[in-house]
Amino acid sequence: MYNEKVMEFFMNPKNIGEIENPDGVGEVGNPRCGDIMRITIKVEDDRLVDVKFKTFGCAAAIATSSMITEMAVGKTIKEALALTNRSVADALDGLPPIKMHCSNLAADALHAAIKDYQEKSRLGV
Amino acid sequence: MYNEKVMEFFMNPKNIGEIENPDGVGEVGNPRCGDIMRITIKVEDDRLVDVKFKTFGCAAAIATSSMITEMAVGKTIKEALALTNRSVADALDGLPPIKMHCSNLAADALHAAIKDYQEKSRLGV
Amino acid sequence: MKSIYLDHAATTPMHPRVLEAMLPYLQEQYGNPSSVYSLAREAKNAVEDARKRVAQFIGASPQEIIFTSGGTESDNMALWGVAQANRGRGKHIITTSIEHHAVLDTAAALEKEGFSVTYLPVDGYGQVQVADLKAAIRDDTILISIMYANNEVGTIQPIKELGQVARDHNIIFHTDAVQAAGYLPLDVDRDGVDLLSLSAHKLYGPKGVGVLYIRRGVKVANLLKGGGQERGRRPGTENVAGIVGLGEAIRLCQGKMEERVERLRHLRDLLIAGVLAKIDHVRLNGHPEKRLPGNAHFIFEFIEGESLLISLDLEGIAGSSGSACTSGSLEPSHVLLAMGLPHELAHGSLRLTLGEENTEEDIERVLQVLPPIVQRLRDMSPLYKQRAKVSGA
Amino acid sequence: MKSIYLDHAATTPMHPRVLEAMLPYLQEQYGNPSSVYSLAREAKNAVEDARKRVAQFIGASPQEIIFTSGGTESDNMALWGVAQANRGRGKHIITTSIEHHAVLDTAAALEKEGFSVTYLPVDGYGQVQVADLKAAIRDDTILISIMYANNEVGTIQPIKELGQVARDHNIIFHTDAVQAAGYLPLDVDRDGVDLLSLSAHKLYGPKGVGVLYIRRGVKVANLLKGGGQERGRRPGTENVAGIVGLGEAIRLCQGKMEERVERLRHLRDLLIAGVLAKIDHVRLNGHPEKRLPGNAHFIFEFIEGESLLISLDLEGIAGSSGSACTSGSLEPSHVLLAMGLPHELAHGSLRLTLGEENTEEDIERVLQVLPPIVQRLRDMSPLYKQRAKVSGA
Ligand SMILES: Cc1ncc(COP(=O)(O)O)c(C=O)c1O
Ligand SMILES: Cc1ncc(COP(=O)(O)O)c(C=O)c1O
Repeated sequence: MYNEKVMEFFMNPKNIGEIENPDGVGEVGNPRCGDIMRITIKVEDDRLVDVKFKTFGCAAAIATSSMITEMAVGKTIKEALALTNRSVADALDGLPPIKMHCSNLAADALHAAIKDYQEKSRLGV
Repeated sequence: MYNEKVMEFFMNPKNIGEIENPDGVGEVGNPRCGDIMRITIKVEDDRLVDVKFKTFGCAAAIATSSMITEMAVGKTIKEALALTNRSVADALDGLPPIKMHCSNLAADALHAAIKDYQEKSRLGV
Repeated sequence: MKSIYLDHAATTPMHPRVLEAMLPYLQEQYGNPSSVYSLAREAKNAVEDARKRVAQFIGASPQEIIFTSGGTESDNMALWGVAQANRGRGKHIITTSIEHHAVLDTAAALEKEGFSVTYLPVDGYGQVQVADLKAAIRDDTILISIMYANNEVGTIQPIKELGQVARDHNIIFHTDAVQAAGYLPLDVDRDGVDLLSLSAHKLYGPKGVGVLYIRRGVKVANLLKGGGQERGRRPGTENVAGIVGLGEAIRLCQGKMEERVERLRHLRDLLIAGVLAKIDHVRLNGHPEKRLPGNAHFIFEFIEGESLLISLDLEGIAGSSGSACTSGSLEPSHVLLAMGLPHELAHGSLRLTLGEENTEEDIERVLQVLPPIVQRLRDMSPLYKQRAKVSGA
Repeated sequence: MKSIYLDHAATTPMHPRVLEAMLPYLQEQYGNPSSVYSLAREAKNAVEDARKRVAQFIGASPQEIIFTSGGTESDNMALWGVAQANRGRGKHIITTSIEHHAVLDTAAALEKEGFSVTYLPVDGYGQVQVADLKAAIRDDTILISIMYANNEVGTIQPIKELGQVARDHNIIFHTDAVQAAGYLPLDVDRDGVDLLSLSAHKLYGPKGVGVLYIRRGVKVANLLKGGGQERGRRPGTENVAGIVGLGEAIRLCQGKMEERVERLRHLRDLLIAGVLAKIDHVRLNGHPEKRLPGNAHFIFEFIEGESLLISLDLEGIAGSSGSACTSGSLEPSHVLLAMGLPHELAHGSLRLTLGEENTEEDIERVLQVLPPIVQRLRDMSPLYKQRAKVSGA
């Protein structure tokens, strides 16, 4: 069902966990649909210096979560915002069609975390 | 499909042919239905002394024709009229259900021959 | 690594003797049973022997047995065929909310054709209440279809009582016995069953062969139209080898049913007890006693079923997160939802269904492998800490 | 006595390599293709490989191939499914009077549901006229279904021309290629075919497996309802071994099609020439050239087909008196009647259909055995002398 790269990221995901006192938190999905992703980020000088995830979901959801954290770390906010769900799937050499829409939310979660960070900064929290 | 007795009567039928100058001729069936039996009889002292058949039809039709000729020979007219399609089938140890109605006409053919004989006698032909 | 197959509710390995019985019909005995020559006769006899065997297995007579292409076709023919042939008498059908999709989707198609369908609810264990059935019956009810045992959670229905209600009201009663067959004694007269579906590949027979039992006198329209095979009720050249395999599979599982069931039940109870002891935040679904002897069905809170399955597969253990045919989809099981489970829990199910080849060692292995997998996935889950804290507090 | 099988149009022996290809899926590769674990994946891959092979065989793409339980189900699904899904566009269907019962009986069922069906006539050779098709088309025609080659008399239809007419009028075109497959090159694009039926057991594959090709974009309602197998178009656990067998059978017959066809044609021509030379009052039915390479179909005047068949069987020769499924019945063939034969002649038919195992010796043997049998039956026939005299006069 899944290709080797997806399986690798599912079995050995990087950046699991939650950053303590994160600069931004993004959570997407909902348990009714079978997928929840929670991404926490640390930002320094407009750059993502740490990105962690927690995911309730299928292998695709876990692999994409892990992949986005790897892709995002070190990127500027602007670069990170340019990451899409599609680019995550591509980086994993593709996902089964049925998983493309439903479990491929990692970029959304990252963007939500960035948005949260931006809101907080704007409010000067 | 057919039992051994039917097959025996189909493969080695007795009394095939047509009696020359018969005392009675009976023909039943019709080629549209796939079965025609023609029975010719010779009668002496109210007794069937010779019975022959010709049949266009399936193995059951041929076997029943042959059987009725064997059953009828030597019988009085009255005894012969008591023979039924059912008794022919029984004498053959049974026929496949689908053949019971359609190909089991031998007694009818015999009765038709007897009737022909009786008509002729009555008319003094 | 030895692989351990725990998905017998999805399909079973074929018994070697089933294959042996089939082989002649995949080789020299290739006759078309409808032909008249000797070769055909042997094929025909083989089909008729299988028919007798199936009839005897469920207490029917051979003329009441029709061979189909599987449980799905049998279920379709039962519902659609009864509906079409009896629509003059009424257009109401009763079934349950936990049927296999072969029944549910046929019922839905009939709704589009103007039939009205009542889907009976089930309790938390997945059981239909006799009182609910009684209450649902209307003057225009023509068919009741209730499965014998559920394919996901394994719950067994009180078929005899339900059948009695149908009989009291003179309503045609169909039961999908695809999962029950081979584990529970079937007797169409005792159970008041008018139509019954079976599928060979669930009982160590071949895939692509099924049975529909139709009680003599019950009107059922043909689903497929064509040649005169199966006494004019199911056209198409007979799958002779498959039918022979089905007959042999039934012969085999009839042989020592009690012994087999007892052994499975023992293994299953070991598995259930072990899982409940070793893992917390886990629940067993389905009825604690009235369940299929090989069925264990769990919910592991905070994690999702597919990732659990794939992790198990990497350890050589084959299980299911519900019915085989829904595991390609992302919908949570309609059975679990009907039993009242919230969506988030319904996503975390694991069905392990045992069979003939499984041993105590297999169970031990599962009990070793499963807890760390669950833990690993929970450690990744955003739901785990929050909830665990709450429930652990 | 060596037995000689001459009923390949009814069913074929399985090629040993087909069985070989199937065996793993009747043994250790028993996974349910819809599951997620490795075992299932191998089953799934095997099914997909077969699908690709079938697609390539008829010039389609794999997503357009659906596996069914046989030619009958494929034909039913084609007609019923197109009718249901396109009834909004019209309710007129065109087919022919010589189709297999799987088509004719489905058409008849649709007539009861309010569809109107035109049954095209055929000429004395069993061919449909393109002009007749054109004349039958109406504004509300939604489907044309014409078989590629006839199962009784072997006549091949001008499918490409007929398909072109359908295409010109933008009408969905189905062809039952159950008998043609393996003998005639199939190409759905060249032939303008939108749906095409196949059956494995007619081409040295297993019984109980078929194919329906559905061109992308053509709307066809599901015949069976249930699980999501076959991309949601044909539910039911896949008959994996059967599907693999079908794939292998297609691979084999694709290999050296021309050579095989040439050999069959040679044997068939020997048989036909011999019969016509050795027996009088006999006629060959079907088209003299546009006929299936293995098909020889005769009428022996004055005798009836079944008694001929049974006599041949006693000599170890298996033939047919028409289609296999009507030989249990007493009706004369609808195909022969449609070709204009009178009832009495239609009863006297003998179909001998050749296949891979047949040899020149087989033909010689038939040519030895058949004349005395015909003579014996004619000597018993009340029609023989009369007619023979007439025609001999
Ligand atoms: C309860 C039940 N009914 C029907 C079916 C369908 O049977 P099949 O896969 O043989 O079509 C299944 C299995 O898939 C089942 O578990
Ligand atoms: C032309 C034709 N169509 C359809 C069928 C039906 O195929 P099956 O027997 O596989 O259902 C047959 C053979 O019986 C056939 O010859």
